[in-house]
Amino acid sequence: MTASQIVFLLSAALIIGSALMVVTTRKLVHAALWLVAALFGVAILYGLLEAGFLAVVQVVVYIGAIAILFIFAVMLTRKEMRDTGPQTRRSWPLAALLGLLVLAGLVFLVLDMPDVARTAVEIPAEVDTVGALGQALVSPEAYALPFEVASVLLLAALIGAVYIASGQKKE
Amino acid sequence: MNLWNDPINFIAGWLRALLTGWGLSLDLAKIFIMLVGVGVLIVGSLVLAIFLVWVERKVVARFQDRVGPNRIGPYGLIQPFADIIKLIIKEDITPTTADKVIYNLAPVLALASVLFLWAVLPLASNIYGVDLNVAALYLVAAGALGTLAIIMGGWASNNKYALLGAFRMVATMISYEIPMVVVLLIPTLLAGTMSFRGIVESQAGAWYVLMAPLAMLIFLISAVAELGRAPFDLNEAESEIIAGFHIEYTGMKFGLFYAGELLHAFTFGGFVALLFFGGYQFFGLEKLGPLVAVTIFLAKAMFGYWVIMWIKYTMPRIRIDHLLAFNWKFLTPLALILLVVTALLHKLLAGLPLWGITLIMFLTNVLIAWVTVEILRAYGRKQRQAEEVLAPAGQH
Amino acid sequence: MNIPLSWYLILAASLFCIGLYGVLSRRNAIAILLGVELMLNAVNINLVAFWRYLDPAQMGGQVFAIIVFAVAAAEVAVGLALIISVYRSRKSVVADDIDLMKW
Amino acid sequence: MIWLLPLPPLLAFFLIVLVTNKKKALSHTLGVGAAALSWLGSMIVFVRALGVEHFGEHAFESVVDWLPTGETALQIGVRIDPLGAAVLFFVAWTILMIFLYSVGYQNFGQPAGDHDVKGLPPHGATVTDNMGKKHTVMSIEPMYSRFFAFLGLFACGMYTLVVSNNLLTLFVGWEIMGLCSYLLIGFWYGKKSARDAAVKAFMTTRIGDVFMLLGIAFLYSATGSLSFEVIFAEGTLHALATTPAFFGFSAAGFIGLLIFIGVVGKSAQWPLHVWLPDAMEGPTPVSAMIHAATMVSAGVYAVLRMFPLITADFSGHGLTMTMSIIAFIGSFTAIFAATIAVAQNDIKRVLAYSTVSQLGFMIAALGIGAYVAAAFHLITHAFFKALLFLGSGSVIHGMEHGALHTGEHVDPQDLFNMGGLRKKMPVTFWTFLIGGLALSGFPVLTAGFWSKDEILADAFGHGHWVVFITLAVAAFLTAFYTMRQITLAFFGEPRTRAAAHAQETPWTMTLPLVVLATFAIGYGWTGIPEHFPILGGLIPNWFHEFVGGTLAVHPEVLEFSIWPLLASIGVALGGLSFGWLAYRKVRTPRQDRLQIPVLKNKWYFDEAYDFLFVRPAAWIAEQFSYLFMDRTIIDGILHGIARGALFLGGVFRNYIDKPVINEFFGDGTGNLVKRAGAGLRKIQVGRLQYYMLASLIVLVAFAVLYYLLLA
Repeated sequence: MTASQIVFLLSAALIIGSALMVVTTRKLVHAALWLVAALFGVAILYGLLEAGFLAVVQVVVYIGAIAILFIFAVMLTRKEMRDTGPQTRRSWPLAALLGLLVLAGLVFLVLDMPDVARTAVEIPAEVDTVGALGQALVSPEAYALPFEVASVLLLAALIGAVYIASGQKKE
Repeated sequence: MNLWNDPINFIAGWLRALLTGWGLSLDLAKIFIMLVGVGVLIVGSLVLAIFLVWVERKVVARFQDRVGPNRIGPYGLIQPFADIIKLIIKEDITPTTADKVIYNLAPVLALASVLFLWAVLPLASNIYGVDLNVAALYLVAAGALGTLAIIMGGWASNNKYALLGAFRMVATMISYEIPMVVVLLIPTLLAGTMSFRGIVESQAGAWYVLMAPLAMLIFLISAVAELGRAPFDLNEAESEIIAGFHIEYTGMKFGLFYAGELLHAFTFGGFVALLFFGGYQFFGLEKLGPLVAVTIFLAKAMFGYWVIMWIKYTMPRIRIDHLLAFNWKFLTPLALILLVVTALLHKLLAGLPLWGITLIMFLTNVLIAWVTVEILRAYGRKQRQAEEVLAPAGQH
Repeated sequence: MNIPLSWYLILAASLFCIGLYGVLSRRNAIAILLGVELMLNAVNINLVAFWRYLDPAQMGGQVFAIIVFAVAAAEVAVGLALIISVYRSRKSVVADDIDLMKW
Repeated sequence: MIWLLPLPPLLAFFLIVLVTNKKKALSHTLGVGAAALSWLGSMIVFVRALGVEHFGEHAFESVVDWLPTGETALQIGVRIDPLGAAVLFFVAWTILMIFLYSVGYQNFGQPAGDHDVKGLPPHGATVTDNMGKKHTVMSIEPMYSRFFAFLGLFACGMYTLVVSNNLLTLFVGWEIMGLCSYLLIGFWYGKKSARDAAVKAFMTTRIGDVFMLLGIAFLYSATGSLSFEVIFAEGTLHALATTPAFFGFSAAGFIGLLIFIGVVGKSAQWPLHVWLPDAMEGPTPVSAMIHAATMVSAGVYAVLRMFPLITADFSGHGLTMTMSIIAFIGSFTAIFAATIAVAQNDIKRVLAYSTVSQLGFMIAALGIGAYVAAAFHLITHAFFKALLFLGSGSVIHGMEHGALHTGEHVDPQDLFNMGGLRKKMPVTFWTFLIGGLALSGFPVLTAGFWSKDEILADAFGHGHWVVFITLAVAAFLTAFYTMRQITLAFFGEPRTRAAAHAQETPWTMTLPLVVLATFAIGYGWTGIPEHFPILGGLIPNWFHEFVGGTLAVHPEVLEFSIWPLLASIGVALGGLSFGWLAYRKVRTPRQDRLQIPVLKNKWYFDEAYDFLFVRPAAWIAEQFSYLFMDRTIIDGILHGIARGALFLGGVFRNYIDKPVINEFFGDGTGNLVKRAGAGLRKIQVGRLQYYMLASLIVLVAFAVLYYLLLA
């Protein structure tokens, strides 16, 4: 058991635990905050995977923007602060069962993969993955087009969201 | 490797020898040394925060033509400790309807988000927490955590003023993050790296404040907004929402918020120094030794902090719609234009000597500033005319 | 880096299924979106893990993770806007109450 | 670089539509600017192409993966080979000229009309001059900006088509143009005739396009690629040529035929030619665009592109079935449209039928394998037909001016309202004359002569007698109706007061005319056959060398023969002089002896289609289906049955129906269905999670099944 394995297990525990809290906790704001914790754990995993850029972007985008948005939405759509009434549907055991089934299937598939226990090769010290990522995003031979499409999607979503949420304008 | 040239590694080496001598394995010793390093950094910055309390009080007093703390200790230097004792012995109130865990977590997170920043601050060329290759983004990420802390505090207090304050603060922070990120890209672009050490090292020839003075200004302004200090301190506008998101906090929890804010301001002063004023460099003086470099850096950071204070105690608070309009209609477009122009110039001028690049970039910045000011004047004139139409001259 | 690839994959699978459970069982529409976020993150873990373990020179995995970020942001923005809009008109954020489209 | 060619017009389209719609000057600046940018790019590409030795083998090409499909990817890209470069050249010129011309034609700079509404042509505006006198002048088109937006999109489509390296993007450009032609023909949508024409054009070309799409799909399934380079590789062509398809065609021949049907629609060949004359409802630059520069040329261009495929199983003698069909349709269209053109009085309609006829020439040439001749005629024709259309637009514009000035209500397009315009509109006259002569194939001087002569020579040289004679007669008719038109419009005395007050048009309209006239003469010199007496060899036969290089096997140079040359000179001069002699004195339509109904009414094709397809459908519906089948036979049988049934019914009702059916089956089934419906209805609850749950259950069930059965 090495240091990185310990870090992995700790963050995995954080992720799974927080994720379970997200889907089970009764208070919605707590759910959103647990989501933040889970996403933070995912960011740690990215760091462990030597995708530092993604780790930081994960924090900026998810915790800095998406989670805040969620919290806002929770507060804006809640008349009183205490969440009353049942938070889960009556069919939750079925959902749980299905989730477990899917999990079993996925785990089965994962274990069935060839060479699944492989470990990663070292990335040579002189390789600049952030630079390579930047190059890949804007180079026409690589992913410039998907990148641009994604940005157009974001713009469209932004405008759409503003329009939908702004409601009817009073003349 | 000696104490004067490379203090960190010297001490680390000494500690490692000591610990392995005690029988610890090398890995454990490394982890222990790391923890010690983190602890020293945190303690150091917190002690700095205590000092900053005194600085803040002294400077505001001078701005307001007062003397400031002068009774306890020489020049009132012991005053902050008295303040701390007062905060500690105050009653620690948690409102009954508050969300206890989150309520107590928020101030910790607020301070932590600032301390996170210190991990990437290079105090000297070989004194730094970690040389991250995405440090510039890390700065923004830590800011995101600060936002989270504030909304947690505001919401968990279960007080409408607190919630309003938090909303205002978050709106400000999220909005002003945009010009800040855009402007952060300019030093990144000029240096060709997001690592702060790389950015500092690449300013050996010319500070970026000469190449991108407008970027520096925008960064400073959005930093002030991120801090929620005057003139952007709507989150704690006393006359409207009493004290904003920390209205319910007392004692040391409030103290944590307060210390976090002061330290945050100082840290941003440090970032301004780092990104635009050459960091720990000062005309070759830093070569004397790392401790000199640290002193230079802290002095520059203190200067930045002083400017932020200067702004705070000189400007009146502005209205929320003005605040947002100022960001979206002015700072963001300007930052984007600057970014594009800088990128183009950087590419076009690639072959020129450094002084040529610097001169042209500076002149371009002056040009952009002039055009901006002209546009603003035209806009202001139009506004005035519109007001005169509404209320003809002489009626008031 | 002596963590087997399977650890990441199983973690991602678990996260995915927890998200799935959340989506299927929660009544609140915002909570459903939270579940969706978990699922998207599970996918991202997979993408990045495969990038790291298969061929770090090919940036495809990271690029797609970034695109997933963008899609997630877009999805949240539009989704929450819709929820707020529905809340305004129906005073409810319970997904089961939003059944105008039946029959 | 080549990628960028279609972009400026597209950008202009979006900018005009989204941003500058209100600013007329800005809009046309954008439009013309975009056209100029594309023009510039095309010229650079063209000049660079000229500099490449053996350009056919070293075409400019670049490709990207567009849609990954498993292991492979559907690639799209651009390709400029000699044919592409030559076509690009004329496309760039004509499009730029048309943009420029439109500025003047849509009356830029004139005041807004008094009663102009969107969707109708401008009616003129009243202005008061310094002396306080009121004049009626032309008014600016109300949807001026929109016009330029459409033109931009159209230009984008054409450039896309020309630079494509595969059938898919070619088809995309093709369809963009189809849409734009609909929009532009129906530009004055306030007129019912324009609306109908737009719909007609759209529907007619759609018939062809469906076949074309089928052809493309067939090709893709047969070869797994749509890229020209792959399709036209030796091996692929051979495989396609030897694979039998349907009705005795080879796969290559059948695909070629399907794509050719698309071309028949787009290039207005018989029997799908009916839309083109009606397309004259659009503003004149549109007509020019559709007829000369873009859409119809696109059709011929597509056949040229597909030429290796169509001729894949062509051994050199004895046309294949596909080629025979193409040759037949081409030559038939050529002569058939020419006869109609003789009797038309509308200046634009004459040209429209003339276009149909000339396209027939090209198609016929392709049908007999005369690749270079067809390409050459395509380009020369594009120049002089654009010139003629723009010229006719200029004439109409001048006539409109006269009509507004005098207040006389005459049709400004009717040839019999014109006359004597020679002196009123000198620039238009001279350029129109050049265009007309080129169209007639006036010997030696004009471009039309060289290209038409080459087609005739090819037909003659390869012994296609029927085609040769048909085309020669068609050429004679061409010369005849061209001269008729020129004589009626420009010579003699004005027949109306409007014609007497016609005025020369502004420079934005005359400049394109002059430029195009230059090409109408000059372009012919690039393709003089080497063995031509005296002139041959003075200038190298550049066109043949250059465009011929597109094909894998360079087409051989034809033996010179004096007969086709004499024939083409004879028919050109004969037609011209006959036309002049016959119409010198004609003053009214009644004196025109060729106004015979069958020609006047276009061989009754519209009526025939009405009679053959529309009316029979209605008749069958009314007479046969309804009155005969329904009322007489079926009803009769039914009545008979009914009477028998009534009796039987009584029996059944009382003894079977009531006890068995009603009680048991009827109500039973009804109740069952009702209950099932009520039960099933619950499935559609409108609840998101319910659906997800259900679909997930199905998914899991399938996964389990899959595992149990297969793994």
